Amino acid sequence: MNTFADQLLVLVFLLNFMVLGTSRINIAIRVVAVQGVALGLIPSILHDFSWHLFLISAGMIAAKGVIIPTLLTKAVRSIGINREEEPYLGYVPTMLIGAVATALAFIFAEQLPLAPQHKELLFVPAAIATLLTGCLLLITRKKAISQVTGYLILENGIFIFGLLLADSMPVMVEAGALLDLLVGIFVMGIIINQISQEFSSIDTSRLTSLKE
Amino acid sequence: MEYMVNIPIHLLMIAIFPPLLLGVINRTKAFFAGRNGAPTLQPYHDIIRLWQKGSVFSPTTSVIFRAGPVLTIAAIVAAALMMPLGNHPAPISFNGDMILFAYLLGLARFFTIAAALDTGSSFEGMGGAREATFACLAEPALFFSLVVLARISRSISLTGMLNDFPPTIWFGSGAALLLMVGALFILLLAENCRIPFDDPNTHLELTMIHEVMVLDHSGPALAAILYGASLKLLLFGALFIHITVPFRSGSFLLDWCAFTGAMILLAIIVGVVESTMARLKLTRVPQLLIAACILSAFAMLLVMRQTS
Amino acid sequence: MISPLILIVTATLTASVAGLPLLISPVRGERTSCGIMLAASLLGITGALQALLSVGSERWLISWGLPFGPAEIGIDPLSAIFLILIFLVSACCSIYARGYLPASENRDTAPKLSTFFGILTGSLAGIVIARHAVLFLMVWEIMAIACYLAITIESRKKEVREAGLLYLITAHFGTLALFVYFSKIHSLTGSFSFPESGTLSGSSEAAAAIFIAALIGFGLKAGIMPLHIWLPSAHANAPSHLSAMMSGVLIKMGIYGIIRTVSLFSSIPFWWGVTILLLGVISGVIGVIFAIAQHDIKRLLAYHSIENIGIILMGIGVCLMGVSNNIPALVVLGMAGALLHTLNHAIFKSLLFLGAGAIIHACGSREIDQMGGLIKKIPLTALFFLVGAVAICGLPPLNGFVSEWLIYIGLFKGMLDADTLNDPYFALAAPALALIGALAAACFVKVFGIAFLGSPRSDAAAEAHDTPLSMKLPMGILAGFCILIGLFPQGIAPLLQITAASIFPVAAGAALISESASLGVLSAVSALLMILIGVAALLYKNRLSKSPVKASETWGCGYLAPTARMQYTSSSFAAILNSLFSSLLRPHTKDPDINGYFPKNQSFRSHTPEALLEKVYLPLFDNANSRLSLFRKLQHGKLHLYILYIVVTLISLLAWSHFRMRG
Amino acid sequence: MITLLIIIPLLGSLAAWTIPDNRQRPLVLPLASGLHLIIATMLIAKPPPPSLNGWIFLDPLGKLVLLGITILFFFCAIYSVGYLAYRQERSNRTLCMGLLLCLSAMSLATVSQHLGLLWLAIETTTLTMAPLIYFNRNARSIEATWKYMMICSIGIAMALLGIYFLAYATVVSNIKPTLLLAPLLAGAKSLSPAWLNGAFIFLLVGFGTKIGLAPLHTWKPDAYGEAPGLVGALLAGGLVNCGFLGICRIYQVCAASSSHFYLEALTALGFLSMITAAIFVLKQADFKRVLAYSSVEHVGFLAIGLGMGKGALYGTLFHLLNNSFIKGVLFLTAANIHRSYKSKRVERVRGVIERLPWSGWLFMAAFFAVTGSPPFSSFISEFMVISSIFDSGNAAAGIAIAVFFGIIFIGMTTTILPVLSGRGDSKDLDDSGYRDKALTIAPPLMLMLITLILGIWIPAPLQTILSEAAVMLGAKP
Repeated sequence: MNTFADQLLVLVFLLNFMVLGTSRINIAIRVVAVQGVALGLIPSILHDFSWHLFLISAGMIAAKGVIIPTLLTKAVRSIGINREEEPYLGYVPTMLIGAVATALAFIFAEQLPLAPQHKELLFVPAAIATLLTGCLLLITRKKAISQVTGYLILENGIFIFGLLLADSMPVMVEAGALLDLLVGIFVMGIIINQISQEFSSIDTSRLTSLKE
Repeated sequence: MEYMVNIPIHLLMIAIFPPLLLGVINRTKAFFAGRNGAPTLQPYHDIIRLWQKGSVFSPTTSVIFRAGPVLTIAAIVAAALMMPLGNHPAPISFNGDMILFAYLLGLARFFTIAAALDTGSSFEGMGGAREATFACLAEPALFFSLVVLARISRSISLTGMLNDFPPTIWFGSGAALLLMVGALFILLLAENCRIPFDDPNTHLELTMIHEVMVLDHSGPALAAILYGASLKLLLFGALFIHITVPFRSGSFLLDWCAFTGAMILLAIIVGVVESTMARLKLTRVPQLLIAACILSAFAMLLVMRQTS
Repeated sequence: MISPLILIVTATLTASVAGLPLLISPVRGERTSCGIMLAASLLGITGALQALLSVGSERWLISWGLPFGPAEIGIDPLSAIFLILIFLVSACCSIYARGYLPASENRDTAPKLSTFFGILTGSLAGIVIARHAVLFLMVWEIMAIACYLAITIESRKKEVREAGLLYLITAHFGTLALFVYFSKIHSLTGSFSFPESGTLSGSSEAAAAIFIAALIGFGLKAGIMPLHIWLPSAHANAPSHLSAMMSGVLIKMGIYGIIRTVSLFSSIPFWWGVTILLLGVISGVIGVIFAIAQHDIKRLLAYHSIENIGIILMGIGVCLMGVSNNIPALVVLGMAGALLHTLNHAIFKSLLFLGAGAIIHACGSREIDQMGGLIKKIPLTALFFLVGAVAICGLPPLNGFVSEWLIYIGLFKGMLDADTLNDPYFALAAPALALIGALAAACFVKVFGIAFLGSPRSDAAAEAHDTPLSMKLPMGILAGFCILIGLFPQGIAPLLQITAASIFPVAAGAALISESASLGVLSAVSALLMILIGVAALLYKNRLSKSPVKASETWGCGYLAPTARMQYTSSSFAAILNSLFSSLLRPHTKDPDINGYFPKNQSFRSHTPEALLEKVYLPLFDNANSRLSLFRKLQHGKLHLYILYIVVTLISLLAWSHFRMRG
Repeated sequence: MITLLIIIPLLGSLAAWTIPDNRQRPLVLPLASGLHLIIATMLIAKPPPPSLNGWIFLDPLGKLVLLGITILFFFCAIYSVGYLAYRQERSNRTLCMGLLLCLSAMSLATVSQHLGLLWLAIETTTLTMAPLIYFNRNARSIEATWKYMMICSIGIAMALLGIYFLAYATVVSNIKPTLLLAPLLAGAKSLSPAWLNGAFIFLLVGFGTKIGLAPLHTWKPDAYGEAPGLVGALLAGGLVNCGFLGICRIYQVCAASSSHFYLEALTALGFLSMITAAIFVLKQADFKRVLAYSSVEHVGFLAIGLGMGKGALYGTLFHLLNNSFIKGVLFLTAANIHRSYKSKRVERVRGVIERLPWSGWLFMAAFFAVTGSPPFSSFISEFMVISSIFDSGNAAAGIAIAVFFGIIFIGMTTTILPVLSGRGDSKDLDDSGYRDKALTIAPPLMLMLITLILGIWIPAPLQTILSEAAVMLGAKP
């Protein structure tokens, strides 16, 4: 079973690169949705069935696979922008940096002692790499929605790490995290809406009037 | 006994002797100029005549103008009581009297300048400004010299420093003393407004220092000023003489005579300097005074090194 | 008999609230406020004298709600001397305020000012009785703030605001240095209470740190060069009686702090004394040189404060060098000179500032060159100002001479008695003091001559009106003290002796000051001088009454149409000295441009700014600021880079922790 | 009781939602927060035993933070009645609801002994504040809100990862997996140092973002500058304390372990914050942004205080309390000034003391307080920290702090004092006609009085709380 989980994690790695490489916001949103679903599956693969794991999986798939992508797609449609034009950093360099970040994640994970049952798994590097990918998106993209997808990926990274604790920690924290994530995205969505009304654009590079 | 006689003589010297110095200087200058010149006792005549004359006061002036000469003369006389003359202790002598001496002269200067400013004349203001400025530069030179003297004599009163000034010191620290004597001579000329600093006989107000300050004084006030100036010359002369002529005969009367003679000699030297030198350009005056400071400061350093 | 500390604490608290009646009722409260202040001052001076005469020191523990251990207040001779000057000057100033800033005409400012003034007085007294670091810092900073608020009472004027700002900033830096100072003492003793005097060893590194922190913290308040930058503009722009209070008392708190600091130590290293002596020489000489160049009467007086602080420091320096050389006579002379000069300066400088206020009140300008001939309009003020001027120049027979005299004697004695290693410092300091004296005399003859003598240079000066009695009275009192101390210095000498001995026990073995400094003879010579003056005056008067007296225009050297504007001005009076020191003063001048046979109207203008501030501190600050503006670009408003900052912080912290765990 | 502490604001927010009238709605705020204040005081006086398996307990550290929050919120609530009376042009429903929700979440943060719960509460405060910053509905405020939202969300995500790390440290170290404070402290010595350090770093960055440690502070000037004054006061005086509580919790765990890295990291970020504040506060042209940088400064100072540990902790915690009250006064009065002059640019505001004497004098007093001048309480706390830094032998650090305080003082005086003095009635200044009113002056005045009283007398119970809390962080009892 562990190998299957690892394969899913490899998929997560690949999806990270896809998001970094795509210029279309719709695709990015879908990729993130797929990543969410993949991650939602992992707990039930890894552990024996229990209600709280089931709840986590269901919640994750519902939130990340369905609700949030729908919300974001709606937003994209209503604003009518689908392309991330001229990001701060080009797609190729971003992917290269992403590769470096992934390598770094592996090195980082090597440094940390793991519990015996997790020794063989890719969880830690996957978590860190996904986290860094999220950060990279946040740093390089201009469109507010792209940044939200970046934030989602960052959250995914953290969720991956949370999976290591899935059987030892009560459900409340994860559930809370999901809830907050949902509300957070919701609030961000509202703000994006306001930005597009105020500036008739969701290009955040315009939001630089407050400085020094 | 000696003390009882010395004090009256000291007072008498203060009261009578000073104008003679002016007379001697003028005689010397006349001699060099190939003139007959005024009699040596002319300053006495001048002072007496002026004392009897009436006064003219400008309506601009206030009480300060009248108080100026009074305070000036009082301060100089008080200072004179602390300066030993003729190798005899001064009537008033105590630790630190040299400081009081210098500051009394400062007080005199303060009121002379104040009186000058009281007239509202731009010339007298100018004179006052110069006097004040040059005094600032002269004062450190005087104090450096006092430090040297204090150090040599290990005493901090004028009498202790100057009286019984041992001639042997000239052998021990001659270089330092020579520098100091040079500084003191410059001071003597500067403080008493002699050439090359100031020309007491000039008639061009723009170039004057001391004389221009007293332009408006007349009658008795002018007499007092004239007398005060000559007394100041005596005091600085005494300071100078005690160091340069550090001999003592043992008989106090002889000492007094020797002192008087030395003073007259000094007056002649001043007269010679006045006759042979030209007045300095005004802008050069500070430089010469600063040179005096440096000379005396060097003297001080030499003495310090020697005694340490 | 009531304990002196009770009297003093009562006086302090009373003074703090003295301004309230005026704040509550702007018209009727004036008399009450002034009365309360006078009562407080009387109480305070009584208490201080009692403490001085009974030679006891007293300390009280007060439990309070702060976790620093119980607060402590106390009184000893040193505090008592400072209390006397605080209450003396504040009493005079509060009388003066009634004439200078009557509440009936200044409904906005007078009540506030008198409130802050009361708090200021109270906090000043609090400083000298505080014996606990936190209490001390509290009253210290309250003093600074109250003074700031009082300075900026006329905050509509730009230069007042700027002066206040500069003052506040420097005051705060001083307080921060005192944070360091008290923290350092605390780490030595483990207590926030002041240690007993002489209980700390001066030879440790910590002691050096404490000494330096004290020099910075207290030096900023005292206005020691080069920390004096706030002083000229603050003194110039404050209401005159506040300037008097600042110059007379507030900056003395710096001196108090320094003396208190050195009193805590035993085995004081030699370099402390030298440092203070040299700082004194620098402040004295440069302060007075700057003073001469000024033509704003209050700025000029302010620079003289720096000069006099220099003289006081020289006294302290002599004292400390005496301590480290173990020569009791020097310790006593230096400390007595410093303390007496502190007291004297408080008296004559407040007198001069009050006099300057009276001039400003009379002719409405601070520019000396706009004045002239005022002696005929305000004769009594002129007389008092003259007394102050002669006193501040250190000329006999007034009080300024006595204190400089003590320092001189100390310097000369030190030169003769101390280790030969040290004498160059003594020997150099004496001529420096002489230079200071001569420059001060030049400066004050200028001020007095240009402002009061001659003929009026402006219409305002020609139509100057007399000052009310409430302004003359305090000046008269202060002038009286100048003369009294000058003529009878031996009266105050025992008090100084007691104080010096209480600060440094080694001084107890010294001879009486009256003897070692021949104060009795000095007093006799002063009396003789007075007699001589009297005799000369009588003779002269007699002569004048017997000979004809004519009135005629001032001799114009042949020029027949002199005008008042042709008189020498304060700038021209100081011109030669200015040009001598121009490399230091950096004056701004506008030279006339005289061309051709018939040049047009031309004018000459010169202004000497605070050179250290304008040429050193501000350029440094601006330079640093422009370099820092590069860093300000880091807050550029670009969100994605902000996120980058987070990531970078995270990664560097992780890397750091990684290497820490390895290494 | 503790449940009430959280429920009452929630009910209040429900009430705010249901009340239709824009004028009456704000009255809910003082009502709910008054009740909150009473309950909080009772709880602080006599805390109930731990409940919910030990998840909920009001320990001294929590008491301290709760005390600051409830007092500040109460006065802000009173102020809001006066303030919102001027802002009738737009609905204040979101504002009232948001404030009360935030109060509820902040209270939850103070009482939670479970780090996950603590995180949840703090995350909620972040979210509820976002719409409040956006109250003014203009381009600038939306920019500020967006930045606030993005940066704080990332921060809070990092904090979550930190908490996971901490939990995983227990897994790795074979302790019973837990995020409850008591067992964590008991087992701290055996926690894996690598994971513990990692956890600390992520939590420090996460909560550091929240409290605005440089260089994570970038949202602060924008949000503080654009939010209404009363929201600014709560951000600077309430949320900062919650975030700080979060850092204190992990600090407790670290202090119980054998690590030292956490002290160094805190000190480093603290100094960085003070430097940043010193640089940015000079020549700042917007007086609300000055306050934001002042907040960065004080957060930095608090971090240094924590980093110095031991003797400095008492003063640091006291400073935390003082800071929230003083920031309250500063932001509330700054809002009054902003209202009257319709600008917060330094060059457009002059003579506040003439035009708004109460606001002006209060602002001046708070300015002196925030710069550590006696007789205000921040002087006491700053001096405590600095002197204990010297006691611990870190003279260089102490002197550096003093120098930074000095530079920041230059920046603040040159910005703030010119605003206060001068002519208030110049023709070139805008005037909205707003003048001081009792409701907008009394709250800052009361806060100022509290600061003043604490500056000369710290009540014995508060001293007890402070020393107990300091002991929790590792000070000697």
